[in-house]
Amino acid sequence: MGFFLETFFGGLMAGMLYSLIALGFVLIFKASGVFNFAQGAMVLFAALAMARFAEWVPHWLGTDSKLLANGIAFVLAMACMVAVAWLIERLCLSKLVNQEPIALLMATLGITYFLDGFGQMLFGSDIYKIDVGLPKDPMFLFEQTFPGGVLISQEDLAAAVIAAALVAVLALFFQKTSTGRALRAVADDHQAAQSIGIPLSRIWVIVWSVAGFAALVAGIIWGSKLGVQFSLSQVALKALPVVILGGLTSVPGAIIGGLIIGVGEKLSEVYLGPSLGGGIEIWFAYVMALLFLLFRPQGLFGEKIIDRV
Amino acid sequence: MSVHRPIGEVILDVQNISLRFGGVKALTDISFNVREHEVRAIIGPNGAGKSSMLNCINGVYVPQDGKISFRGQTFSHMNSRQVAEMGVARTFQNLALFKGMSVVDNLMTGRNLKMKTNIFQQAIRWGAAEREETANRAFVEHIIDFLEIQAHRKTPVGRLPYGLQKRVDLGRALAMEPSVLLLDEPMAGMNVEEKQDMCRFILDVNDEFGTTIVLIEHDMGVVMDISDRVVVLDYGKKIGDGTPDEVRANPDVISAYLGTSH
Amino acid sequence: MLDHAAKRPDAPALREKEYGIWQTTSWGQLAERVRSLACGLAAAGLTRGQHIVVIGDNRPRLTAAMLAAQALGAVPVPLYQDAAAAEFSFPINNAEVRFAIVEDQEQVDKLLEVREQCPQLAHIWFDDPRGLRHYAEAGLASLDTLLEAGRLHDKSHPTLFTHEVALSQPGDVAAMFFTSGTTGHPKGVVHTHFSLLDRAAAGKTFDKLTEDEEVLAYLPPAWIGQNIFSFAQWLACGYIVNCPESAATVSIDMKEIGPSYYFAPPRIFEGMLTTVMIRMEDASAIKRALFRHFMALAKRVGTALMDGKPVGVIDRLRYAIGNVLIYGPLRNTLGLSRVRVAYTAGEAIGPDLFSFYRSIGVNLKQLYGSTETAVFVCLQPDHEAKSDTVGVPVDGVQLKLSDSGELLVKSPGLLKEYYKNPAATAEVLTSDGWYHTGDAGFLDAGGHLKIIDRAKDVGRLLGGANDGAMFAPKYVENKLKFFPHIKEAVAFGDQREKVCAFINIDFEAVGNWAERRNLPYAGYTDLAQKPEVYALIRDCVEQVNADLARDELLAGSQIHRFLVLHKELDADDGEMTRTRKVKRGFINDKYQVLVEAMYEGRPEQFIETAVKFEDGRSGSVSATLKIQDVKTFAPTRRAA
Amino acid sequence: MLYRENGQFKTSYRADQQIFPIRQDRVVIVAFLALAFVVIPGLASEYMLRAILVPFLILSLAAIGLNILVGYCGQISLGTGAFMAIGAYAAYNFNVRIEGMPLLLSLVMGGVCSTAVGVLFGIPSLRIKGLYLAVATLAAQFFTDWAFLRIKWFTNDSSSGSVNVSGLQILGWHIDTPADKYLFCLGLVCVCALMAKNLVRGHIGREWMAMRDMDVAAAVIGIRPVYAKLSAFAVSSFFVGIAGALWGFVHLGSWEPAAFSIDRSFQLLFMVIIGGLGSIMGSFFGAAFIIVLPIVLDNLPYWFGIPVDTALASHLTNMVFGALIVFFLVVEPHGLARLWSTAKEKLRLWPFPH
Repeated sequence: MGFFLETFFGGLMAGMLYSLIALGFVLIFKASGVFNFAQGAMVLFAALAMARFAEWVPHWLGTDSKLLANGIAFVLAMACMVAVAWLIERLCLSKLVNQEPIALLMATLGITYFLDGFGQMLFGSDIYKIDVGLPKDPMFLFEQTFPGGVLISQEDLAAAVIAAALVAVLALFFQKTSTGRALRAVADDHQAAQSIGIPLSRIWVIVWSVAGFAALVAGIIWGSKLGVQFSLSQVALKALPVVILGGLTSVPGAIIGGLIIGVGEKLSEVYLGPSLGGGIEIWFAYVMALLFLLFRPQGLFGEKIIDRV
Repeated sequence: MSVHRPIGEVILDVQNISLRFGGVKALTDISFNVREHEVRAIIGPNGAGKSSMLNCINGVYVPQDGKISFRGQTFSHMNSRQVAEMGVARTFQNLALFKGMSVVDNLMTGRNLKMKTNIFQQAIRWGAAEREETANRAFVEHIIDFLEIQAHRKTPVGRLPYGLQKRVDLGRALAMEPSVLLLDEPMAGMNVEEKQDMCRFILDVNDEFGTTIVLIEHDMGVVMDISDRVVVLDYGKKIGDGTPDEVRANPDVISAYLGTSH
Repeated sequence: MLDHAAKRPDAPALREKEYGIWQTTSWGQLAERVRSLACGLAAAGLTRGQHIVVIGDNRPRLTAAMLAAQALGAVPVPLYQDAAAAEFSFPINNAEVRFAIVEDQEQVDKLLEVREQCPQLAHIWFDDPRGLRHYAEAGLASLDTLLEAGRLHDKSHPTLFTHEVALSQPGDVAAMFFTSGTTGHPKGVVHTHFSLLDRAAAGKTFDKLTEDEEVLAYLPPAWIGQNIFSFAQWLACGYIVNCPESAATVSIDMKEIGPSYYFAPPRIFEGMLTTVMIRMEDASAIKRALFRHFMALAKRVGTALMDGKPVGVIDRLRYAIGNVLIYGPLRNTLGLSRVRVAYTAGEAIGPDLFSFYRSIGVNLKQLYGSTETAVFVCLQPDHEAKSDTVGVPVDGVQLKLSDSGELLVKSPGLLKEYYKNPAATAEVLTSDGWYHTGDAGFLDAGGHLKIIDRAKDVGRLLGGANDGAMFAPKYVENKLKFFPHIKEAVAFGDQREKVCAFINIDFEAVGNWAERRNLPYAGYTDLAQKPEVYALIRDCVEQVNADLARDELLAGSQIHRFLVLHKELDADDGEMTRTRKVKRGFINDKYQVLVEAMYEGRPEQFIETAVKFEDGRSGSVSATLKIQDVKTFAPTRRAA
Repeated sequence: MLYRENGQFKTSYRADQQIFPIRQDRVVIVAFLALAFVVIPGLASEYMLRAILVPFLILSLAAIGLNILVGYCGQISLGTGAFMAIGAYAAYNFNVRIEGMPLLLSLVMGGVCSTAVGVLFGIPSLRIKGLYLAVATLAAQFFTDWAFLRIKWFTNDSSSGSVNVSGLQILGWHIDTPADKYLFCLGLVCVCALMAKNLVRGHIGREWMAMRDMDVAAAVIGIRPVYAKLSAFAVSSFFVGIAGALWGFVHLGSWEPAAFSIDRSFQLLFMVIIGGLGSIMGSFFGAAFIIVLPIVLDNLPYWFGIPVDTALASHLTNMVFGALIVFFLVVEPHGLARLWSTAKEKLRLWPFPH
């Protein structure tokens, strides 16, 4: 039982991170109808930036305060992400308005390649570590409920908390701020939004920046767990099933989807894995999502599409 | 019309069709029938549910209640393929042509039901497949000739002016050699001249091939001229049915049309 | 025809583009069809000497019908398919026609319209049944039924066809053509088998035509020219006649077929050139530069090559390059790549227009002839084509000039008579067999005939600066019409002190020109009166004047004032003949006010004119037309 | 400019419907084939054949397959690599498990197996549209990656997990020199390409395009979405499968699942985009472009004598790829094929612009 719970919680933690990345997808898809394949690349890019700036800042400023270094690095990294967002809007999205979604998807594939190359060229392609001082040592819960209790990595927990916080923040941002409302308007109907004078291009820059922010946070967390390296961009591939499971257009969908996938993955790995020869988590999430889609093509929370003639 | 057509017995019979999208009632309890060889019009203001009606008939939408019987067989809902096989063809209000293809190819798609060779024969494209292609091409060419679009045969439909695209749309339907032809606002957005041409074509079709025609239009004038019987819809309900003159006299119809600036 | 069928039954005789491909009829099939048709007609009561009208575009089955009629010794009378119904009634009555074979619903409708006036018109057969299903009129049937009847009749009377064919003599009447007379009723020109075939043969030998020539038949078959080229000569040579799919696709079909033997009146060539010029104007700068450069070269070299004059090696080389870059592609897009011999006739052709085609390597030549002479009177031999002459007499033709300077012709191809019109016949046909062409002209040193104008049109200026100077309106008009922006022109000046002209802008060309200068206009009338357009036209006119000034004979004909007409001159309004020749007299009367205004030197003049629209309705156009003066030039002696 | 179309009139539909209706085109294509079959094997260097031409041919075939699915039927797939893998491993298994299995047959069987799986993974396309489908196809990719890595049976229990075939021969023709390999691939690719062309210009092809352009209308004129889509998946994966088998057998000789990773899928997708969606010819262009470009980019510095370390070079290549994809999508969504055809049009109309 304890073991089950352990894996379960482990799953939740991982799921939180998936949701974090999935969030990036959903935001962008809602606002610009683009299925942003480049989210993973953005995570990598952000993480690289973060890691390297954290390294360089001390040399530049001669300070050795880790907090300061991380702080500045974070700001700089965020700046990079905004720049990226801006460039993407300028050079790509604005040119592809009203193209069919597939074309946009492919465009983001292009962006993925570009960012991968560009990021590694700027920041190097070795393995770097990010240390934002997340607590590393494990902790035990429910020791009284059953023997041995449940072992949980504090890092994961912290990550989960941060993720949750971020989600909350975003939710607020969407509900309360005027920009947020504008975003929702755009998401509902481009033309209409434009007609009431919402500047699409600005909105898109913002959305991509926000997505960049999500990517940065995700990047930091993953980075501090596994170290920053190219494989990080593959993490995004993990988040795809989350998105389709949750529904491309729904923030809560992303969260719940993330958790489901996270948990499902871990459990399957532990309980089915051995019998199937292990390593099944690469595809399990996808097959789950796929099977799910067969019954609900628009995902958990996605809207149904009625085509008119 | 000067030309007299032998109007036959009922071929298509729509019984108490109701259609809802979620809460929205598109059609409520619509019934009417279509006789062989006649030109039957469905008119009504915008959003009266005219197109939805057609979509129910050829299986794009599935009505919640009601039956449709065609040549005696009765269906609770139609399946597009069956409908096509039973010889019902249809054109679309806002052109649904295959933009990526040439005029000829668009018409050829209309022949797909007639083309039987399997995928392997086509891959080799020798003998049967070739012969089939040629035979159907010949048929399609007759339609091209009929619609007088020879000059545009090989142009991608996307490049044609609207009026001609409408013709191609009609052509694609004709390529199916339909016994019943559903026309969804065939004259929408056309200038007077184009409308006249279209009318001529519609009557010629009905006349040369004896095709039964069901057409939707909100241009009253045209409809009254060319159709034998008219159904009037408003807000998803049937408010009139009969010969053009009867309909013209019908108070509900008048009010409905005055109500909606037509 | 029959011996073609006998010799090479499988060789293609006719091709028609229908249903997207060129449906071919071999001589064998043709013979078969003609036989059935003939028998059918016979069964229907068509007998030797009777007339039968054929109305429609060039369609194989109509051609076959004409042959069938001739086989029976009957006389086919082709009429213009674009004529209004009313215009049919005279010829039909005049020739007591009882039978008609027509193309489609349109023609049937017209005939039915005039049926009251022509009660004797008993049978009408149509080629294309579309839309005719519900016509219940008596005597109306489709060609297929006729063919069917024919086959049956043939079975019952197997010898009839051969017998009838054997009966006909060269001297028998082959066909009758109604001349679109510029005045009064059209006259039926009667031609015998001999006259037509002899001329056809003459033309054949003259240009060494073979049975492999490809010909595109796209002009009204009722016009003698088309008839000779796609009927008489077709029979004489046995080459292949191709019928385009529809009026809209002629240029496409022309490009596909690439005729090797081509005949067209100047306006067709003019139209082609205009479109070339327009399309070039949209081309990129480089292309335009290339085009200009090589056209200049062609003007120098190409024409010389055509005329077989010696040309330097370098020039030959450069011309070859030009041929790859410009001339070849040009010929290709115009559908003239394969042309061996091309003729133009009907009216004088603009010199630049003429040399344009020759310079890009199209062997364009002129011929002289008319309905009455079965076309071939004079032909230009290869290498000897000049724009201002019409060539040397074909063998069998004698020419002489009457003292009034009118040209007289004696040739085997002369008409037999004007049908039921001995007066008219006597007028043109002298007892000793000379035909009055009514053209003024003379033979130049090289023995080439040079036509100046219609004899009756050639006038003299009266009073003013150059009193008594010769004035050849057509000559001036043609010069004007060469400019792509000018569609028609009418020059006045006979018995007046100076020359003035009406101009008809070419709507397509000028409209295009206006759009590229984004100059907004509301329609033809509006565009015509734009000051910019006037400026444009004035340049053209002044160039013409400069040109005329160089010719001491015609220096007096320089244009002093002009106006741009507010409507296009149109055959439907009787301003032109069906062959689009301007009826100067008629226009003079119709637009009296304008003419006066021009001579009285008013700056502008209001006018309202009635017009007939395509669909037969009629309305009126009115406008206030500006009149402008043009710079003229002192006569300059041409360096000898 | 070089076209002379006068007198090229068609007297039968057969003539009108041939692949190259214009005589000049036919001449060019024949000349080109002659060059490819006769001249190149003689002249091209070993490296040229091995490292450029053979991969080019094989990937062209794969691209054709993908193009049928994406370009003609409008069903996006990100799992092409998977189907190549299936083709390769299936062919391998037929080859090693069945004694004296003829090479061609095992290749074709590779294609057939991949077809079967393709149809299986195509089923979702009946319910799922567009982006959802795109992601769904990734399932295929990851599943096969895993399967061929973990399930020993597929790799014939080879210890290293990598498999290898050798001693290719058909009817006594030993395919070992690069030239042989090249000719073999060329032949096979030409045949497949012709078949593909025939399909897309036949009525099945029209059904695919109809589904792509306007699926509701397609259904109304009696096209069955199930049949149209699944047949597209089937045909597509068949060609992809054969390509995969060739890739393994002829090009690599010995390989492991990594050879058919998701990157391969993307690479093919790029070929199709850059080459031109909905064009067989374009598939060749795209393949050529994507294969030649990195080689050029790698060598460019050396030609200019600028030393660049390989890592940087690969990053650069990535960037250029990415940029190009976006560039093409923005500037010419129909890819090289469209550029080609417009150029051709211009030549036909020369000297006129339109």
